[in-house]
Amino acid sequence: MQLLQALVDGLLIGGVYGVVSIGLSLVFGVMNIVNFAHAAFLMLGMFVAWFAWAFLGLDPLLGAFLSFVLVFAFGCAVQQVLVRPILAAPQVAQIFLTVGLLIVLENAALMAFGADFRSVQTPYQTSAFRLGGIIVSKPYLYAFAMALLSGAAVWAFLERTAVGRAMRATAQDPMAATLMGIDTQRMHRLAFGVGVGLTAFGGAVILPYLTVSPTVGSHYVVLMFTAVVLGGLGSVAGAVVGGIAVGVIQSVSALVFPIQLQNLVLFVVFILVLALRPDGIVRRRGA
Amino acid sequence: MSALSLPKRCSALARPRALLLAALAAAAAIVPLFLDPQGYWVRVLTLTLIFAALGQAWNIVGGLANQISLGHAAYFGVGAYASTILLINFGLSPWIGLFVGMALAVVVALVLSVPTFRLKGHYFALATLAAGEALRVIANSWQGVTGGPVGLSVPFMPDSFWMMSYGAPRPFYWIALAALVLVTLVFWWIKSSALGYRLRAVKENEQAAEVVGVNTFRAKLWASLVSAAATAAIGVVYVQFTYFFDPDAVFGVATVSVRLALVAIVGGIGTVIGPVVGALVVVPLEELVNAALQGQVAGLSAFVYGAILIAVILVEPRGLVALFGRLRRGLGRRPGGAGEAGR
Amino acid sequence: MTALLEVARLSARYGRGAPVLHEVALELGQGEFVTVIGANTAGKSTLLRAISGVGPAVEGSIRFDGRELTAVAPHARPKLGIAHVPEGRHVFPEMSVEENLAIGAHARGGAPGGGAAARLEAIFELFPRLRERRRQFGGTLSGGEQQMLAIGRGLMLEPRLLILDEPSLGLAPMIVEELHDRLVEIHRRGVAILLVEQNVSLALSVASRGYVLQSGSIVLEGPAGELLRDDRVREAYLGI
Amino acid sequence: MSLLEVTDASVRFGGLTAVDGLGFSVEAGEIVGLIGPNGAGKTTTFNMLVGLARAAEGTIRLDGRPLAGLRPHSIAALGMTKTFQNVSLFMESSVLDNVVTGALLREPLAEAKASARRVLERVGLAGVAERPAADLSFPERARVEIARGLATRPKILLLDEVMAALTPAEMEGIVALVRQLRDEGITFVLIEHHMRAVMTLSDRILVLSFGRKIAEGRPEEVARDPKVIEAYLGREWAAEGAGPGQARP
Amino acid sequence: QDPVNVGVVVPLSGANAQFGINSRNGIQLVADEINKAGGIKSLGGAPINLVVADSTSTPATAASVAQRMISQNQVVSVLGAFASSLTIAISEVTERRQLPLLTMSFSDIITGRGFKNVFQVVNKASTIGAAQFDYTMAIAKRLGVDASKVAILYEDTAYGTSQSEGLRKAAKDAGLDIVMDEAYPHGITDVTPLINKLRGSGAQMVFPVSYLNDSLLIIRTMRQQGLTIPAIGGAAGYVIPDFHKGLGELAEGVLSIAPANWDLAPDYTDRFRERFGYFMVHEALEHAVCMGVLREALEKSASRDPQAVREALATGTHNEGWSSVMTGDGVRFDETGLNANAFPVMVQWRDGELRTVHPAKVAKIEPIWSVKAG
Ligand SMILES: Nc1ncnc2c1ncn2[C@@H]1O[C@H](COP(=O)(O)OP(=O)(O)OP(=O)(O)O)[C@@H](O)[C@H]1O
Ligand SMILES: Nc1ncnc2c1ncn2[C@@H]1O[C@H](COP(=O)(O)OP(=O)(O)OP(=O)(O)O)[C@@H](O)[C@H]1O
Ligand SMILES: [Mg+2]
Ligand SMILES: [Mg+2]
Repeated sequence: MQLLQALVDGLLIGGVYGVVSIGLSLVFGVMNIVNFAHAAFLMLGMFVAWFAWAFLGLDPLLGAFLSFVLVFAFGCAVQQVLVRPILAAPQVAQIFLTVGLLIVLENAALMAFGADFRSVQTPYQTSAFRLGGIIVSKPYLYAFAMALLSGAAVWAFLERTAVGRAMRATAQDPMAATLMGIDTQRMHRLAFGVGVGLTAFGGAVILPYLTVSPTVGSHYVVLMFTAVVLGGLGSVAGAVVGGIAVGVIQSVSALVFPIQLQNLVLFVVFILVLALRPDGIVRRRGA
Repeated sequence: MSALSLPKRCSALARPRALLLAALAAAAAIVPLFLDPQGYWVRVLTLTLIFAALGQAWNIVGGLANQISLGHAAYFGVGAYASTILLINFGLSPWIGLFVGMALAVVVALVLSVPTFRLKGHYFALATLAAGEALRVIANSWQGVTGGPVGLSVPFMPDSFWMMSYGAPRPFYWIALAALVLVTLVFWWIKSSALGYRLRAVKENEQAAEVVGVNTFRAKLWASLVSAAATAAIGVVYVQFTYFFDPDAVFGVATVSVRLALVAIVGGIGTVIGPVVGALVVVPLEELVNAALQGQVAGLSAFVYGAILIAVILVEPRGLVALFGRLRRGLGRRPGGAGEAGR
Repeated sequence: MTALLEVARLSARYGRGAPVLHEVALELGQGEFVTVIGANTAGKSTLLRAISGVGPAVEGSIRFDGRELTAVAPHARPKLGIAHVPEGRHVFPEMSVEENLAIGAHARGGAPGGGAAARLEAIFELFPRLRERRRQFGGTLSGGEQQMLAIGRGLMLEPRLLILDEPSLGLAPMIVEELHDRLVEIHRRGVAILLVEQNVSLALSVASRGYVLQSGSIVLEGPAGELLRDDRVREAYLGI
Repeated sequence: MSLLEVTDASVRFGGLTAVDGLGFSVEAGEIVGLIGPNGAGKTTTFNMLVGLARAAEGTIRLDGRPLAGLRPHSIAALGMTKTFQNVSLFMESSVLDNVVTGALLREPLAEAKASARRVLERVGLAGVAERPAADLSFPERARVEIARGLATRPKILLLDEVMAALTPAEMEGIVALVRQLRDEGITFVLIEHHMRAVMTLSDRILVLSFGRKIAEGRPEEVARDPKVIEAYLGREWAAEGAGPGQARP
Repeated sequence: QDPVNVGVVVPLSGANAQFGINSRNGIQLVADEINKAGGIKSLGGAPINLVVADSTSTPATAASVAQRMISQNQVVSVLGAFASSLTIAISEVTERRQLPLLTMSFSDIITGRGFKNVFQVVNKASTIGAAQFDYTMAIAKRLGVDASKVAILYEDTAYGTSQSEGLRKAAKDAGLDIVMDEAYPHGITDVTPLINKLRGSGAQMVFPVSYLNDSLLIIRTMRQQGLTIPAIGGAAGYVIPDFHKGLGELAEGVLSIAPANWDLAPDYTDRFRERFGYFMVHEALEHAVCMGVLREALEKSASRDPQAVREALATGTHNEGWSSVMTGDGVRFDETGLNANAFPVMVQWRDGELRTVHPAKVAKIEPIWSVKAG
């Protein structure tokens, strides 16, 4: 019973980790950069949704779409102005750029929105479904559903559309992609925009049970990286699987170990999994 | 003919460089004599030297083998805790603690090498990040030994070299400078030794390196162990200098791991002088911005600091050392295309 | 004859390096089959890359169908009907053979029109090996299989100008034969071909005209048959 | 005892058997050609020999010593290394440093540098010793591959299509080089699709198809073998008469 | 007259920025009032000049900033830095430079190291933790509520750990059954496992020691699971405006310990509310007290010499103006530098305001025992 409850909880929260990680995975996959600033876009998405709630009365689950659109546009601009010039630079330079970007975005948000911890109030945020003895939190369930929805949408986009295919081609060999008539710069812009937009979407979706402040992203950085790497970099399905793995490990480990150590357990499992499967759980097909 | 002339040219190039570095170190050594020994600038410069040394230690794996470690805080923190715990509980000199810390860091590096060395690129980077975090969690929860989240204070002691304890920052400046010089020499030596060649091979094509006889695992391991030991030793100096630390201050991702990689990267990864240049930018810059924008608007100084970092990278993504190179080339353009003639 | 491709005073260099091409001039008529031969590092690949806009920085003019190509973004050039099979294969390693081929038609709008299936069939006929491996990832193919895939991917565009850089590299003799037969056939259908091939005798036997590139300059040009008989060419490139 | 002995070796990738029950041996001082259609498993065979691909079955012996479970660097130390078909140099290092890395297997740095220069001189690359490998053309890179392999002082060197994209004159150079080296005691196995080169160089030729050995023998024999013509050479090639020095058209 | 420079080192970026800003606001308010009233009289009306800088969240940087102020700005004293780790790092500098540091950080070790130049105007974390428990029991007893099984949850930060120690000890001393005692990682993103455990433990009340995000998560998740036992907060996240804004109705009736509260001296703290638009949160209040105490010391010592100021701080009771706002009628430092007069208070959210309900001698209204269901 306890285990079942823990599994359900882990699955739900993990789905959410998954959705905020898909975007990161996409940026990894297409542009091959470790984006430390990614969590800052999560924060921006949460802010957009918060303002949409406060001033337009929009539920964050709907505001999430607004978050996606706005942060997508912002992400495209950031890519164009900051990331593009260094795409050819060594990878380490990119890590460094994104660290700078993280500092800038966090503090810009601090100056623009203040340091307050903001949260929304929705009718469902403190309620739950009860199935037998199992408690299924409503905000988690809704976030989970939205997460799967967006995950499926991105997957279909990447695997089933010409643009998605062009995006993957760009990731694998930009020179050859150009020879195929693919505008690689546009693909990079798009990938970055969609990547951070999705994370913003994920941020909005979890707002009903969290608070947003300029540094909220920092709590997610390592979890997001863990999810993405566990699943396998660049794979959408991997990000979701990785997210769920993170959620389940966290909640199940709490049954055995002190909760204080939940991330220790997570990291140990993470490193062990990588040792056995150096490319993550979800290996791309055909390899 | 060319086979004979080249090594000579190499050493002819290397000697002035060595002399230059020696001169720089000597100049650096007398700087604090002109500054208030208790003062702010000595402190900032000491931190700069410490981070330069850390960047250099990181450079041994990050720069030479391109194993981008984001978990060096693990070694740093192990050194810091080992020496401080020994000092507090047994009154042991931090110099002894330093060796214990180095030994422990080597053990940690050994343990981590097995699961992480198979990993490539980002996988390696993020696995090491997790490893650093894992140690932070341990330090945080193992309260009986580490003091937990409350942190540890290095006992207040009279000035003594043997106890690595001084009230003023100036002596630490020299200790940090010595550490930097030592690590730089080690880096340089490795870089120009057989191990350096092997690491470069690992960096550029691991599979090919294996096939032509490079034991890639062993090469990486040596680099890691040396880097880990050096990082731990500097960790000891750092906490003796700051007197107080908590798990986040020595095991943090942002405070240590990323920052120290940053130092190497800003300067120019894999170069001898890179981490020094990088530290000279990263550390004092933050202080200068902080001082210039004295807390007027919350977030402003950090914002400007971040913006300058971005600007630096946009101007020269290969690191500032490359920028200097470019400037020099721009001034005295050498005739290009040597070696083309014969074809 | 209005030329399809007209290269004039073309110089090219990589980064800050010395120029690799010096004032090269080259012409290719509508539907013509031209080969460029030259020793290693002569700059053949560089010339081809300059035409499709990937790699070197260029000075001078490249006109395609009367239009100045240097003003056209590299990724827009395939849409004009230029397909380039690059040296070194460059297949997409994490896409299946089928996907690699499909993306070859990207510049046609990516729409899987009626023509696509027929083209795919033709390619599978030319390289039956690819059909067997259609679900395998490009990156795990053998060297020769990758080369086939790269050629097939270029053909998917049904270009007006087909640029091939050492297409026979790594192919088994039997396949090389078939490839060249097919090139002749494609040429007959009106596609212009610009071929760089180290197998000089073979190249000159299928092309109608040839250029000889040496250290970045054109030193000789003429009908293929003449070049094949030219002593300098025979000595330098045919090993006779 | 043969220098290299392979018995019943197989390599599998998932469902695909790339090398299938392969057996052959190579005597010291021989030059053996390895040919076969694209995707026949030639490169995979090399990878298996140097320890990059795991043989699911069978044994490989070098000088009588089984190689099972050894990592590539140990096999290199025992005297066998290879070049890469898709050229895997240390691209940002100079040509010299590439070769030095190989030489370090046998000697300390100072000597390694000297012998690397000698090797470069041999393969005719002394002029580009200081250029980064990335700057070289494809065939030049192949020669650096050879040099790097030679620098490890192998007993047996496996060459994977090093003559691809060479002009006939350049090819002559490599052919001569390989002969010379063989006379100095190095054994070669070479994969090549360039029939003229394989025919002239090889003492013996192995033909692979679908991972299996379908023919083995002296060059003229192999070229006349209907199975080989069917699977690999093509009727046209055969019609023109196979023989050393013969090239189309 | 040359101004008297006073250093203010608080986090103005990072996770604690809000508290840093509040702290700065409190100090600023008092400094402005002093200057308007004619500066430091004994120094010829010298105005106070605040030198404010961002401590960031790194102890070493905070220490550097303090050192800079001492070297470059000749400050007579440093105020700050909210977070205990930052304060401890700064105190290592001020101690060596012999300069008084006034702080409202709770950590026990601030005044536990024998330092001569550090002054803590609030109670130690362990005292606050003990009060969190003792006061609750007193209230429960007064209201006739049964509370024999308790749970302790705390974030594994310096604050959470040290305060929970006091709490735990008090509960043990009282012979109560601690059915759950669990630390959780700072920045936790999901507290469901924690609340699952809590639900299973049968606790009748829970003492969470946490910052805002976790407190909201804890309370919301408890309500989701239909767990309606009261949560008695450990200051920090429970006593800031965002707590009520975030929880709305659910915040009503929530009790929390606090080192001080605005309604103890509304005539002073209303000036803060007027100027900044929100009630004077405790860190603002206590930092204001630091400034007030420093003013008195400057007046008494009539000197800009940090050691003279230190002497003035260390002797006597400071109870003029802002110094009197702290609990215990003025501030008197014992030999370790700890304010010996202070005592914590129990506060409760009532009609959107945070009111003092215990101890009775300072309570503004009667406590109630109420838990709002979600
Ligand atoms: N990406 C590059 N960066 C720098 N230099 C390059 C690059 N590619 C080629 N070069 C240089 O340009 C010159 C011409 O090379 P190119 O590849 O065009 O020759 P090629 O005639 O195609 O030779 P091959 O027959 O070997 O393919 C060579 O000197 C080579 O070193
Ligand atoms: N990692 C892999 N996964 C799946 N199949 C593979 C993998 N590597 C090789 N193959 C397949 O194994 C077969 C043998 O490949 P190999 O590279 O050995 O061929 P080859 O004889 O060297 O061909 P070529 O002459 O074209 O270089 C090929 O059909 C190839 O597609
Ligand atoms: Mg070429
Ligand atoms: Mg092959």
